[in-house]
Amino acid sequence: MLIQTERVGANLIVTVEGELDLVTSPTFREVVDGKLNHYDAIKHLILDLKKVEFIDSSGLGVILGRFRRLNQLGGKISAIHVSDQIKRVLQLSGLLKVIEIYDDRHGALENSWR
Amino acid sequence: MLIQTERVGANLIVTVEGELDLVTSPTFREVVDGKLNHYDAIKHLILDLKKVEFIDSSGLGVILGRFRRLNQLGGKISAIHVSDQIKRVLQLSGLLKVIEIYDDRHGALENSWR
Amino acid sequence: MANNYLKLEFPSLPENVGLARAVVAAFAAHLEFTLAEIEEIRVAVSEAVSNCVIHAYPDKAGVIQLELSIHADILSIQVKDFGKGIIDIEQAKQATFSTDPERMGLGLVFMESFMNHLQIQSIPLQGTTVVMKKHPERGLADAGFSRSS
Amino acid sequence: MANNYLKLEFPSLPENVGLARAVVAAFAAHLEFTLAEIEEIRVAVSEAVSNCVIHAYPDKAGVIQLELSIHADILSIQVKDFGKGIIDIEQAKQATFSTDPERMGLGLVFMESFMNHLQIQSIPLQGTTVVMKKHPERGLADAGFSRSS
Ligand SMILES: Nc1ncnc2c1ncn2[C@@H]1O[C@H](COP(=O)(O)OP(=O)(O)O)[C@@H](O)[C@H]1O
Ligand SMILES: Nc1ncnc2c1ncn2[C@@H]1O[C@H](COP(=O)(O)OP(=O)(O)O)[C@@H](O)[C@H]1O
Repeated sequence: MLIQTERVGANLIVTVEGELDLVTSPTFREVVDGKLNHYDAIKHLILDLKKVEFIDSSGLGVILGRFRRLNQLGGKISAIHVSDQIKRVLQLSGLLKVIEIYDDRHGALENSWR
Repeated sequence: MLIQTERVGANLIVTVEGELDLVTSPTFREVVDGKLNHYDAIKHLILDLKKVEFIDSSGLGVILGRFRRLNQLGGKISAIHVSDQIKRVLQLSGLLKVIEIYDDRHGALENSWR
Repeated sequence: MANNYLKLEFPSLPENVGLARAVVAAFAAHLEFTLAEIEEIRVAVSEAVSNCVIHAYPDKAGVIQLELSIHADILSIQVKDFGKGIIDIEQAKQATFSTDPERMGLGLVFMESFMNHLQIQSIPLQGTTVVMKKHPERGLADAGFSRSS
Repeated sequence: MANNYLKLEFPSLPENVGLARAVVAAFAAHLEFTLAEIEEIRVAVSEAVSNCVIHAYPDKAGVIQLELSIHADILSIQVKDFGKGIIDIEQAKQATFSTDPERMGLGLVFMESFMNHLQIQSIPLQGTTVVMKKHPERGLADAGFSRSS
Protein backbone atom coordinates (compact mmCIF):
# COMPACT_ATOMS: atom_id res chain seq x y z
CA MET A 1 0.00 0.00 0.00
CA LEU A 2 1.10 3.54 -0.78
CA ILE A 3 -0.42 6.47 1.05
CA GLN A 4 -0.12 10.16 0.21
CA THR A 5 -1.56 13.13 2.05
CA GLU A 6 -2.14 16.70 1.04
CA ARG A 7 -3.65 19.50 3.11
CA VAL A 8 -6.07 21.90 1.45
CA GLY A 9 -7.35 24.40 3.99
CA ALA A 10 -9.28 22.51 6.66
CA ASN A 11 -9.19 19.31 4.58
CA LEU A 12 -6.72 16.46 4.54
CA ILE A 13 -6.82 14.63 1.22
CA VAL A 14 -5.57 11.07 1.65
CA THR A 15 -4.78 9.06 -1.48
CA VAL A 16 -4.46 5.34 -0.95
CA GLU A 17 -3.00 2.95 -3.50
CA GLY A 18 -3.11 -0.86 -3.19
CA GLU A 19 -4.71 -3.09 -0.60
CA LEU A 20 -6.16 -1.84 2.66
CA ASP A 21 -6.28 -4.85 4.96
CA LEU A 22 -5.00 -6.25 8.25
CA VAL A 23 -1.39 -5.57 7.28
CA THR A 24 -1.73 -2.06 5.89
CA SER A 25 -4.52 -0.56 8.00
CA PRO A 26 -2.23 0.26 10.95
CA THR A 27 -0.03 2.32 8.60
CA PHE A 28 -3.09 4.17 7.33
CA ARG A 29 -4.08 4.95 10.92
CA GLU A 30 -0.60 6.13 11.89
CA VAL A 31 -0.14 8.38 8.87
CA VAL A 32 -3.58 10.00 9.16
CA ASP A 33 -3.48 10.38 12.94
CA GLY A 34 0.02 11.82 12.62
CA LYS A 35 -1.29 14.57 10.35
CA LEU A 36 -4.33 15.20 12.53
CA ASN A 37 -2.11 15.53 15.61
CA HIS A 38 0.23 17.86 13.80
CA TYR A 39 -2.24 20.21 12.14
CA ASP A 40 -5.00 21.43 14.45
CA ALA A 41 -6.57 23.21 11.48
CA ILE A 42 -7.64 19.96 9.82
CA LYS A 43 -11.34 19.30 10.27
CA HIS A 44 -12.28 17.06 7.35
CA LEU A 45 -10.87 14.01 5.64
CA ILE A 46 -11.22 13.36 1.90
CA LEU A 47 -10.29 9.81 0.92
CA ASP A 48 -9.27 9.32 -2.70
CA LEU A 49 -10.00 5.62 -3.26
CA LYS A 50 -9.32 5.52 -7.00
CA LYS A 51 -6.33 3.19 -6.74
CA VAL A 52 -7.55 1.06 -3.86
CA GLU A 53 -7.50 -2.53 -5.12
CA PHE A 54 -8.93 -4.17 -2.05
CA ILE A 55 -10.59 -3.24 1.20
CA ASP A 56 -12.03 -5.43 3.93
CA SER A 57 -13.35 -4.92 7.46
CA SER A 58 -9.87 -4.15 8.81
CA GLY A 59 -9.65 -1.23 6.39
CA LEU A 60 -13.19 -0.07 7.09
CA GLY A 61 -12.43 -0.22 10.80
CA VAL A 62 -9.64 2.33 10.62
CA ILE A 63 -11.80 4.60 8.48
CA LEU A 64 -14.57 4.41 11.08
CA GLY A 65 -12.02 5.19 13.79
CA ARG A 66 -10.96 8.37 11.96
CA PHE A 67 -14.62 9.31 11.48
CA ARG A 68 -15.28 9.04 15.21
CA ARG A 69 -12.32 11.25 15.97
CA LEU A 70 -13.24 13.99 13.49
CA ASN A 71 -16.95 13.80 14.21
CA GLN A 72 -16.37 14.81 17.84
CA LEU A 73 -14.87 18.05 16.50
CA GLY A 74 -17.67 18.65 13.99
CA GLY A 75 -15.63 17.36 11.06
CA LYS A 76 -16.63 14.85 8.42
CA ILE A 77 -15.24 12.27 6.01
CA SER A 78 -15.91 12.09 2.31
CA ALA A 79 -14.66 9.65 -0.30
CA ILE A 80 -14.00 10.22 -4.00
CA HIS A 81 -13.47 7.93 -7.00
CA VAL A 82 -15.33 5.10 -5.28
CA SER A 83 -15.81 1.92 -7.32
CA ASP A 84 -19.05 -0.07 -7.18
CA GLN A 85 -17.29 -2.85 -5.30
CA ILE A 86 -16.05 -0.52 -2.58
CA LYS A 87 -19.42 1.23 -2.42
CA ARG A 88 -20.91 -2.18 -1.72
CA VAL A 89 -18.70 -2.89 1.32
CA LEU A 90 -19.17 0.69 2.57
CA GLN A 91 -22.90 0.15 2.40
CA LEU A 92 -22.91 -3.26 4.09
CA SER A 93 -20.72 -1.88 6.86
CA GLY A 94 -23.03 1.07 7.47
CA LEU A 95 -20.22 3.51 6.70
CA LEU A 96 -22.14 4.88 3.74
CA LYS A 97 -24.47 6.53 6.26
CA VAL A 98 -21.66 8.68 7.63
CA ILE A 99 -19.29 9.07 4.69
CA GLU A 100 -20.22 11.43 1.86
CA ILE A 101 -19.42 10.24 -1.64
CA TYR A 102 -18.34 12.67 -4.39
CA ASP A 103 -17.10 12.08 -7.91
CA ASP A 104 -13.85 13.92 -7.45
CA ARG A 105 -11.79 16.25 -5.30
CA HIS A 106 -13.55 19.28 -6.71
CA GLY A 107 -16.97 18.07 -5.57
CA ALA A 108 -15.71 17.09 -2.14
CA LEU A 109 -13.91 20.39 -1.52
CA GLU A 110 -16.85 22.44 -2.72
CA ASN A 111 -19.06 20.73 -0.17
CA SER A 112 -16.68 21.04 2.72
CA TRP A 113 -16.82 24.87 2.46
CA ARG A 114 -20.49 24.93 3.27
CA MET B 1 -4.43 -17.45 -24.00
CA LEU B 2 -5.81 -15.66 -27.04
CA ILE B 3 -4.40 -16.35 -30.48
CA GLN B 4 -4.97 -14.39 -33.67
CA THR B 5 -3.66 -15.07 -37.15
CA GLU B 6 -3.33 -12.93 -40.23
CA ARG B 7 -1.91 -13.91 -43.61
CA VAL B 8 0.29 -11.40 -45.45
CA GLY B 9 1.52 -12.94 -48.70
CA ALA B 10 3.69 -15.92 -47.83
CA ASN B 11 3.71 -14.99 -44.13
CA LEU B 12 1.42 -16.04 -41.32
CA ILE B 13 1.48 -13.48 -38.53
CA VAL B 14 0.49 -15.10 -35.25
CA THR B 15 -0.33 -12.84 -32.31
CA VAL B 16 -0.37 -14.56 -28.95
CA GLU B 17 -1.80 -13.01 -25.80
CA GLY B 18 -1.44 -14.51 -22.33
CA GLU B 19 0.43 -17.58 -21.11
CA LEU B 20 1.95 -20.18 -23.42
CA ASP B 21 2.37 -23.30 -21.32
CA LEU B 22 1.32 -26.94 -21.01
CA VAL B 23 -2.35 -26.02 -21.17
CA THR B 24 -2.32 -23.55 -24.05
CA SER B 25 0.47 -24.90 -26.28
CA PRO B 26 -1.73 -27.58 -27.90
CA THR B 27 -4.16 -24.83 -28.97
CA PHE B 28 -1.30 -22.85 -30.47
CA ARG B 29 -0.20 -25.93 -32.43
CA GLU B 30 -3.70 -26.68 -33.67
CA VAL B 31 -4.44 -23.13 -34.79
CA VAL B 32 -1.10 -22.66 -36.57
CA ASP B 33 -1.05 -26.13 -38.17
CA GLY B 34 -4.64 -25.59 -39.26
CA LYS B 35 -3.62 -22.46 -41.18
CA LEU B 36 -0.52 -24.13 -42.62
CA ASN B 37 -2.62 -27.08 -43.83
CA HIS B 38 -5.18 -24.77 -45.34
CA TYR B 39 -2.93 -22.29 -47.15
CA ASP B 40 -0.14 -23.90 -49.15
CA ALA B 41 1.16 -20.44 -49.93
CA ILE B 42 2.37 -19.83 -46.37
CA LYS B 43 6.12 -20.26 -46.08
CA HIS B 44 7.06 -18.15 -43.06
CA LEU B 45 5.76 -17.60 -39.56
CA ILE B 46 5.98 -14.24 -37.76
CA LEU B 47 5.24 -14.53 -34.04
CA ASP B 48 4.07 -11.34 -32.35
CA LEU B 49 5.02 -11.94 -28.72
CA LYS B 50 4.17 -8.48 -27.38
CA LYS B 51 1.36 -9.66 -25.15
CA VAL B 52 2.84 -12.98 -24.11
CA GLU B 53 2.97 -12.95 -20.32
CA PHE B 54 4.65 -16.29 -19.81
CA ILE B 55 6.39 -18.96 -21.83
CA ASP B 56 8.08 -22.15 -20.71
CA SER B 57 9.53 -25.24 -22.40
CA SER B 58 6.08 -26.49 -23.39
CA GLY B 59 5.55 -23.28 -25.36
CA LEU B 60 9.05 -23.34 -26.84
CA GLY B 61 8.46 -26.96 -27.87
CA VAL B 62 5.50 -26.13 -30.10
CA ILE B 63 7.41 -23.23 -31.63
CA LEU B 64 10.31 -25.59 -32.42
CA GLY B 65 7.85 -28.06 -33.93
CA ARG B 66 6.50 -25.38 -36.29
CA PHE B 67 10.07 -24.39 -37.17
CA ARG B 68 10.92 -27.95 -38.18
CA ARG B 69 7.87 -28.15 -40.37
CA LEU B 70 8.49 -24.85 -42.19
CA ASN B 71 12.23 -25.36 -42.41
CA GLN B 72 11.76 -28.49 -44.52
CA LEU B 73 10.00 -26.29 -47.07
CA GLY B 74 12.66 -23.57 -46.95
CA GLY B 75 10.55 -21.33 -44.69
CA LYS B 76 11.59 -19.58 -41.51
CA ILE B 77 10.25 -18.21 -38.25
CA SER B 78 10.74 -14.75 -36.90
CA ALA B 79 9.54 -13.15 -33.68
CA ILE B 80 8.68 -9.51 -33.00
CA HIS B 81 8.15 -7.44 -29.84
CA VAL B 82 10.28 -9.86 -27.81
CA SER B 83 10.86 -8.91 -24.17
CA ASP B 84 14.22 -9.47 -22.49
CA GLN B 85 12.74 -12.27 -20.39
CA ILE B 86 11.49 -14.16 -23.42
CA LYS B 87 14.74 -13.54 -25.28
CA ARG B 88 16.46 -15.21 -22.36
CA VAL B 89 14.45 -18.44 -22.57
CA LEU B 90 14.75 -18.45 -26.36
CA GLN B 91 18.50 -18.22 -25.97
CA LEU B 92 18.80 -20.91 -23.31
CA SER B 93 16.66 -23.24 -25.40
CA GLY B 94 18.80 -22.71 -28.49
CA LEU B 95 15.82 -21.38 -30.42
CA LEU B 96 17.51 -18.00 -30.82
CA LYS B 97 19.82 -19.71 -33.31
CA VAL B 98 16.96 -20.50 -35.66
CA ILE B 99 14.43 -17.75 -34.97
CA GLU B 100 15.07 -14.27 -36.31
CA ILE B 101 14.20 -11.38 -34.02
CA TYR B 102 12.84 -8.08 -35.35
CA ASP B 103 11.49 -5.01 -33.64
CA ASP B 104 8.14 -5.05 -35.37
CA ARG B 105 6.05 -6.47 -38.15
CA HIS B 106 7.54 -4.06 -40.65
CA GLY B 107 11.08 -5.31 -40.05
CA ALA B 108 10.04 -8.94 -40.16
CA LEU B 109 8.06 -8.59 -43.40
CA GLU B 110 10.82 -6.63 -45.10
CA ASN B 111 13.24 -9.44 -44.41
CA SER B 112 10.98 -12.23 -45.52
CA TRP B 113 10.83 -10.77 -49.06
CA ARG B 114 14.52 -11.26 -49.57
CA MET C 1 -15.45 -28.62 -15.50
CA ALA C 2 -13.38 -31.32 -13.80
CA ASN C 3 -13.48 -31.46 -10.01
CA ASN C 4 -10.41 -29.87 -8.56
CA TYR C 5 -9.04 -29.12 -5.14
CA LEU C 6 -6.22 -27.28 -3.42
CA LYS C 7 -5.10 -27.78 0.16
CA LEU C 8 -2.88 -25.17 1.81
CA GLU C 9 -1.18 -24.86 5.14
CA PHE C 10 0.66 -21.77 6.39
CA PRO C 11 1.45 -19.95 9.63
CA SER C 12 -0.89 -17.21 10.87
CA LEU C 13 1.39 -14.35 9.86
CA PRO C 14 -0.42 -11.16 8.79
CA GLU C 15 1.35 -11.13 5.41
CA ASN C 16 -0.24 -14.48 4.55
CA VAL C 17 -3.72 -12.95 4.50
CA GLY C 18 -2.96 -11.31 1.15
CA LEU C 19 -1.38 -14.53 -0.07
CA ALA C 20 -4.54 -16.47 0.78
CA ARG C 21 -6.62 -13.93 -1.16
CA ALA C 22 -4.36 -14.28 -4.20
CA VAL C 23 -4.45 -18.08 -4.13
CA VAL C 24 -8.22 -18.24 -3.80
CA ALA C 25 -8.70 -15.72 -6.61
CA ALA C 26 -6.47 -17.79 -8.89
CA PHE C 27 -8.29 -21.00 -7.97
CA ALA C 28 -11.76 -19.45 -8.31
CA ALA C 29 -10.83 -18.41 -11.86
CA HIS C 30 -11.46 -22.04 -12.85
CA LEU C 31 -15.19 -21.33 -12.51
CA GLU C 32 -17.07 -18.67 -14.45
CA PHE C 33 -17.27 -16.07 -11.72
CA THR C 34 -17.66 -12.42 -12.67
CA LEU C 35 -15.01 -9.98 -11.46
CA ALA C 36 -17.45 -8.68 -8.85
CA GLU C 37 -17.99 -12.21 -7.55
CA ILE C 38 -14.24 -12.84 -7.35
CA GLU C 39 -13.99 -9.62 -5.32
CA GLU C 40 -16.65 -10.89 -2.93
CA ILE C 41 -14.78 -14.17 -2.52
CA ARG C 42 -11.55 -12.27 -1.83
CA VAL C 43 -13.24 -10.25 0.90
CA ALA C 44 -14.78 -13.33 2.52
CA VAL C 45 -11.46 -15.20 2.55
CA SER C 46 -9.64 -12.13 3.81
CA GLU C 47 -12.05 -11.91 6.75
CA ALA C 48 -11.84 -15.60 7.61
CA VAL C 49 -8.04 -15.73 7.50
CA SER C 50 -7.68 -12.38 9.29
CA ASN C 51 -9.83 -13.80 12.09
CA CYS C 52 -7.40 -16.70 12.52
CA VAL C 53 -4.49 -14.27 12.70
CA ILE C 54 -6.20 -11.87 15.13
CA HIS C 55 -8.57 -13.95 17.22
CA ALA C 56 -7.56 -17.63 16.99
CA TYR C 57 -3.87 -17.01 17.66
CA PRO C 58 -3.68 -13.62 19.44
CA ASP C 59 -0.32 -14.27 21.08
CA LYS C 60 1.82 -16.23 18.67
CA ALA C 61 1.51 -17.65 15.17
CA GLY C 62 -0.31 -20.95 14.75
CA VAL C 63 -1.26 -23.15 11.81
CA ILE C 64 -3.98 -22.21 9.33
CA GLN C 65 -5.35 -24.78 6.89
CA LEU C 66 -7.20 -23.61 3.81
CA GLU C 67 -8.99 -26.12 1.61
CA LEU C 68 -10.51 -25.14 -1.70
CA SER C 69 -12.52 -27.40 -3.91
CA ILE C 70 -14.81 -27.31 -6.90
CA HIS C 71 -17.66 -29.76 -7.30
CA ALA C 72 -20.53 -29.32 -9.74
CA ASP C 73 -19.83 -25.62 -10.29
CA ILE C 74 -19.71 -24.81 -6.58
CA LEU C 75 -16.59 -23.39 -4.97
CA SER C 76 -16.10 -24.56 -1.38
CA ILE C 77 -13.66 -22.85 0.93
CA GLN C 78 -12.74 -24.23 4.33
CA VAL C 79 -10.62 -22.19 6.73
CA LYS C 80 -9.47 -24.10 9.77
CA ASP C 81 -7.43 -23.08 12.80
CA PHE C 82 -6.42 -24.85 16.00
CA GLY C 83 -6.61 -21.76 18.19
CA LYS C 84 -8.74 -20.12 20.82
CA GLY C 85 -12.19 -21.01 19.48
CA ILE C 86 -15.49 -19.11 19.73
CA ILE C 87 -17.70 -19.53 22.78
CA ASP C 88 -20.97 -18.25 21.32
CA ILE C 89 -21.13 -18.44 17.54
CA GLU C 90 -24.58 -16.82 17.25
CA GLN C 91 -23.41 -13.85 19.25
CA ALA C 92 -20.20 -13.63 17.20
CA LYS C 93 -22.30 -13.42 14.01
CA GLN C 94 -24.06 -10.22 15.15
CA ALA C 95 -22.79 -7.14 13.35
CA THR C 96 -20.94 -4.86 15.76
CA PHE C 97 -20.12 -7.74 18.08
CA SER C 98 -16.38 -7.91 18.41
CA THR C 99 -14.10 -9.03 21.19
CA ASP C 100 -11.64 -6.38 19.98
CA PRO C 101 -12.61 -2.71 20.62
CA GLU C 102 -10.59 -1.58 17.57
CA ARG C 103 -12.62 -3.81 15.24
CA MET C 104 -16.10 -3.51 13.76
CA GLY C 105 -17.44 -7.04 14.09
CA LEU C 106 -18.14 -7.12 10.37
CA GLY C 107 -16.04 -10.09 9.30
CA LEU C 108 -18.71 -12.74 9.74
CA VAL C 109 -21.34 -10.38 8.29
CA PHE C 110 -19.27 -9.99 5.12
CA MET C 111 -18.68 -13.74 4.85
CA GLU C 112 -22.40 -14.37 5.18
CA SER C 113 -23.37 -11.63 2.71
CA PHE C 114 -20.79 -12.37 0.03
CA MET C 115 -21.02 -16.16 -0.03
CA ASN C 116 -24.05 -18.36 -0.72
CA HIS C 117 -23.44 -20.51 2.32
CA LEU C 118 -21.59 -20.09 5.62
CA GLN C 119 -21.10 -22.64 8.36
CA ILE C 120 -18.99 -22.25 11.48
CA GLN C 121 -17.93 -24.92 13.91
CA SER C 122 -15.84 -24.13 16.92
CA ILE C 123 -14.66 -25.73 20.12
CA PRO C 124 -13.16 -23.36 22.68
CA LEU C 125 -9.39 -23.87 23.02
CA GLN C 126 -9.41 -26.41 20.19
CA GLY C 127 -10.11 -24.28 17.17
CA THR C 128 -12.56 -23.06 14.58
CA THR C 129 -13.59 -24.31 11.14
CA VAL C 130 -15.35 -22.00 8.71
CA VAL C 131 -16.91 -23.46 5.56
CA MET C 132 -18.12 -21.11 2.82
CA LYS C 133 -19.60 -21.96 -0.57
CA LYS C 134 -20.31 -19.91 -3.64
CA HIS C 135 -21.31 -20.62 -7.22
CA PRO C 136 -21.30 -18.32 -10.24
CA GLU C 137 -24.61 -16.42 -10.32
CA ARG C 138 -24.89 -17.07 -14.06
CA GLY C 139 -25.04 -20.80 -13.41
CA LEU C 140 -27.61 -20.36 -10.64
CA ALA C 141 -30.36 -22.39 -12.25
CA ASP C 142 -28.14 -25.48 -12.34
CA ALA C 143 -26.94 -25.37 -8.77
CA GLY C 144 -28.63 -26.98 -5.82
CA PHE C 145 -29.46 -23.87 -3.82
CA SER C 146 -30.57 -20.30 -4.25
CA ARG C 147 -28.96 -17.12 -3.10
CA SER C 148 -29.35 -16.23 0.56
CA SER C 149 -29.46 -12.47 0.79
CA MET D 1 12.01 -10.97 7.29
CA ALA D 2 10.23 -13.58 9.42
CA ASN D 3 10.52 -17.19 8.33
CA ASN D 4 7.43 -18.24 6.49
CA TYR D 5 6.17 -21.33 4.73
CA LEU D 6 3.32 -22.54 2.56
CA LYS D 7 2.40 -26.17 1.93
CA LEU D 8 0.11 -27.02 -0.95
CA GLU D 9 -1.46 -30.18 -2.27
CA PHE D 10 -3.44 -30.49 -5.49
CA PRO D 11 -4.18 -33.03 -8.23
CA SER D 12 -1.97 -33.19 -11.33
CA LEU D 13 -4.48 -31.45 -13.60
CA PRO D 14 -2.92 -29.31 -16.35
CA GLU D 15 -4.84 -26.21 -15.22
CA ASN D 16 -3.08 -26.37 -11.84
CA VAL D 17 0.30 -25.61 -13.42
CA GLY D 18 -0.70 -21.97 -13.86
CA LEU D 19 -2.14 -21.94 -10.35
CA ALA D 20 1.17 -23.18 -8.92
CA ARG D 21 3.00 -20.40 -10.80
CA ALA D 22 0.65 -17.78 -9.39
CA VAL D 23 0.96 -19.05 -5.82
CA VAL D 24 4.74 -19.18 -5.95
CA ALA D 25 4.95 -15.69 -7.45
CA ALA D 26 2.75 -14.33 -4.64
CA PHE D 27 4.80 -16.12 -1.99
CA ALA D 28 8.15 -15.09 -3.50
CA ALA D 29 7.00 -11.45 -3.31
CA HIS D 30 7.80 -11.63 0.41
CA LEU D 31 11.49 -11.51 -0.52
CA GLU D 32 13.12 -8.70 -2.49
CA PHE D 33 13.28 -10.44 -5.83
CA THR D 34 13.40 -8.36 -9.00
CA LEU D 35 10.66 -8.86 -11.57
CA ALA D 36 13.14 -10.78 -13.76
CA GLU D 37 13.96 -13.10 -10.87
CA ILE D 38 10.26 -13.71 -10.18
CA GLU D 39 9.90 -14.63 -13.85
CA GLU D 40 12.74 -17.14 -13.55
CA ILE D 41 11.09 -18.68 -10.50
CA ARG D 42 7.78 -18.92 -12.35
CA VAL D 43 9.46 -20.76 -15.23
CA ALA D 44 11.27 -23.19 -12.91
CA VAL D 45 8.07 -24.01 -11.01
CA SER D 46 6.11 -24.34 -14.22
CA GLU D 47 8.64 -26.90 -15.50
CA ALA D 48 8.70 -28.91 -12.28
CA VAL D 49 4.92 -29.06 -11.95
CA SER D 50 4.42 -29.72 -15.68
CA ASN D 51 6.78 -32.70 -15.33
CA CYS D 52 4.57 -34.17 -12.62
CA VAL D 53 1.52 -33.76 -14.86
CA ILE D 54 3.18 -35.17 -17.98
CA HIS D 55 5.77 -37.68 -16.79
CA ALA D 56 4.98 -38.69 -13.21
CA TYR D 57 1.29 -39.35 -13.83
CA PRO D 58 0.97 -39.96 -17.59
CA ASP D 59 -2.28 -41.93 -17.36
CA LYS D 60 -4.41 -40.43 -14.63
CA ALA D 61 -4.16 -37.54 -12.19
CA GLY D 62 -2.16 -38.10 -9.00
CA VAL D 63 -1.21 -35.95 -6.03
CA ILE D 64 1.36 -33.13 -6.24
CA GLN D 65 2.77 -31.57 -3.08
CA LEU D 66 4.39 -28.17 -3.27
CA GLU D 67 6.24 -26.77 -0.27
CA LEU D 68 7.54 -23.23 -0.20
CA SER D 69 9.60 -21.74 2.56
CA ILE D 70 11.73 -18.74 3.35
CA HIS D 71 14.72 -18.96 5.67
CA ALA D 72 17.44 -16.35 5.91
CA ASP D 73 16.49 -14.69 2.62
CA ILE D 74 16.50 -17.95 0.67
CA LEU D 75 13.37 -19.20 -1.06
CA SER D 76 13.10 -23.01 -1.09
CA ILE D 77 10.66 -24.80 -3.35
CA GLN D 78 9.98 -28.51 -3.09
CA VAL D 79 7.85 -30.26 -5.71
CA LYS D 80 6.94 -33.81 -4.84
CA ASP D 81 4.99 -36.49 -6.69
CA PHE D 82 4.24 -40.14 -6.01
CA GLY D 83 4.34 -41.21 -9.63
CA LYS D 84 6.49 -43.04 -12.13
CA GLY D 85 9.91 -41.84 -11.02
CA ILE D 86 13.10 -41.27 -13.03
CA ILE D 87 15.47 -44.17 -13.71
CA ASP D 88 18.59 -42.18 -14.60
CA ILE D 89 18.59 -38.64 -13.22
CA GLU D 90 21.91 -37.63 -14.79
CA GLN D 91 20.63 -38.65 -18.21
CA ALA D 92 17.34 -36.83 -17.61
CA LYS D 93 19.29 -33.63 -16.88
CA GLN D 94 20.89 -33.57 -20.34
CA ALA D 95 19.36 -30.96 -22.62
CA THR D 96 17.47 -32.62 -25.47
CA PHE D 97 16.94 -35.80 -23.46
CA SER D 98 13.24 -36.37 -23.24
CA THR D 99 11.17 -39.51 -22.98
CA ASP D 100 8.50 -37.67 -24.96
CA PRO D 101 9.24 -37.04 -28.68
CA GLU D 102 7.03 -33.92 -28.67
CA ARG D 103 9.09 -32.30 -25.91
CA MET D 104 12.47 -30.59 -25.88
CA GLY D 105 14.05 -31.97 -22.72
CA LEU D 106 14.57 -28.42 -21.47
CA GLY D 107 12.63 -28.49 -18.22
CA LEU D 108 15.48 -29.57 -15.98
CA VAL D 109 17.88 -27.29 -17.86
CA PHE D 110 15.65 -24.30 -17.11
CA MET D 111 15.28 -25.28 -13.45
CA GLU D 112 19.05 -25.56 -13.11
CA SER D 113 19.74 -22.28 -14.96
CA PHE D 114 17.09 -20.16 -13.27
CA MET D 115 17.56 -21.30 -9.69
CA ASN D 116 20.68 -21.16 -7.51
CA HIS D 117 20.33 -24.76 -6.43
CA LEU D 118 18.61 -27.86 -7.82
CA GLN D 119 18.39 -31.30 -6.27
CA ILE D 120 16.40 -34.25 -7.56
CA GLN D 121 15.62 -37.47 -5.76
CA SER D 122 13.63 -40.20 -7.40
CA ILE D 123 12.70 -43.82 -6.85
CA PRO D 124 11.15 -45.56 -9.86
CA LEU D 125 7.46 -46.29 -9.32
CA GLN D 126 7.50 -44.41 -6.00
CA GLY D 127 7.94 -40.83 -7.09
CA THR D 128 10.19 -37.84 -7.50
CA THR D 129 11.14 -34.92 -5.26
CA VAL D 130 12.65 -31.79 -6.75
CA VAL D 131 14.15 -29.17 -4.42
CA MET D 132 15.08 -25.75 -5.78
CA LYS D 133 16.46 -22.72 -3.97
CA LYS D 134 16.92 -19.12 -4.93
CA HIS D 135 17.80 -15.89 -3.17
CA PRO D 136 17.50 -12.33 -4.37
CA GLU D 137 20.68 -11.45 -6.26
CA ARG D 138 20.83 -8.06 -4.45
CA GLY D 139 21.25 -9.87 -1.15
CA LEU D 140 23.91 -12.19 -2.57
CA ALA D 141 26.70 -11.17 -0.22
CA ASP D 142 24.65 -12.18 2.81
CA ALA D 143 23.60 -15.61 1.61
CA GLY D 144 25.48 -18.83 2.11
CA PHE D 145 26.23 -19.64 -1.52
CA SER D 146 27.11 -17.99 -4.79
CA ARG D 147 25.32 -18.17 -8.08
CA SER D 148 25.82 -21.33 -10.11
CA SER D 149 25.71 -20.36 -13.74
N1 LIG E 1 -11.14 -18.03 13.94
C1 LIG E 1 -11.59 -17.47 15.10
N2 LIG E 1 -11.08 -17.86 16.29
C2 LIG E 1 -11.54 -17.31 17.45
N3 LIG E 1 -12.51 -16.35 17.51
C3 LIG E 1 -13.06 -15.92 16.35
C4 LIG E 1 -12.64 -16.45 15.10
N4 LIG E 1 -13.38 -15.85 14.13
C5 LIG E 1 -14.21 -14.98 14.76
N5 LIG E 1 -14.03 -15.02 16.11
C6 LIG E 1 -14.79 -14.26 17.14
O1 LIG E 1 -15.95 -13.72 16.53
C7 LIG E 1 -15.98 -12.31 16.69
C8 LIG E 1 -16.61 -11.65 15.47
O2 LIG E 1 -15.80 -11.85 14.34
P1 LIG E 1 -15.92 -10.88 13.08
O3 LIG E 1 -17.36 -10.81 12.68
O4 LIG E 1 -14.98 -11.36 12.03
O5 LIG E 1 -15.51 -9.45 13.60
P2 LIG E 1 -14.13 -8.83 14.11
O6 LIG E 1 -13.00 -9.65 13.56
O7 LIG E 1 -14.16 -7.44 13.57
O8 LIG E 1 -14.19 -8.88 15.61
C9 LIG E 1 -14.53 -11.90 16.90
O9 LIG E 1 -14.43 -10.69 17.61
C10 LIG E 1 -13.98 -13.07 17.69
O10 LIG E 1 -14.29 -12.97 19.05
N1 LIG F 1 8.43 -35.72 -12.00
C1 LIG F 1 8.91 -36.61 -12.93
N2 LIG F 1 8.48 -37.90 -12.93
C2 LIG F 1 8.94 -38.76 -13.85
N3 LIG F 1 9.84 -38.46 -14.80
C3 LIG F 1 10.32 -37.20 -14.86
C4 LIG F 1 9.87 -36.21 -13.92
N4 LIG F 1 10.52 -35.05 -14.22
C5 LIG F 1 11.31 -35.32 -15.27
N5 LIG F 1 11.21 -36.62 -15.66
C6 LIG F 1 11.96 -37.31 -16.76
O1 LIG F 1 13.06 -36.49 -17.12
C7 LIG F 1 13.01 -36.17 -18.51
C8 LIG F 1 13.56 -34.80 -18.76
O2 LIG F 1 12.70 -33.83 -18.17
P1 LIG F 1 12.71 -32.33 -18.67
O3 LIG F 1 14.12 -31.85 -18.69
O4 LIG F 1 11.76 -31.55 -17.87
O5 LIG F 1 12.25 -32.40 -20.19
P2 LIG F 1 10.84 -32.76 -20.89
O6 LIG F 1 9.75 -32.57 -19.88
O7 LIG F 1 10.77 -31.79 -22.01
O8 LIG F 1 10.98 -34.20 -21.32
C9 LIG F 1 11.56 -36.35 -18.89
O9 LIG F 1 11.41 -36.63 -20.26
C10 LIG F 1 11.13 -37.50 -18.00
O10 LIG F 1 11.48 -38.74 -18.58
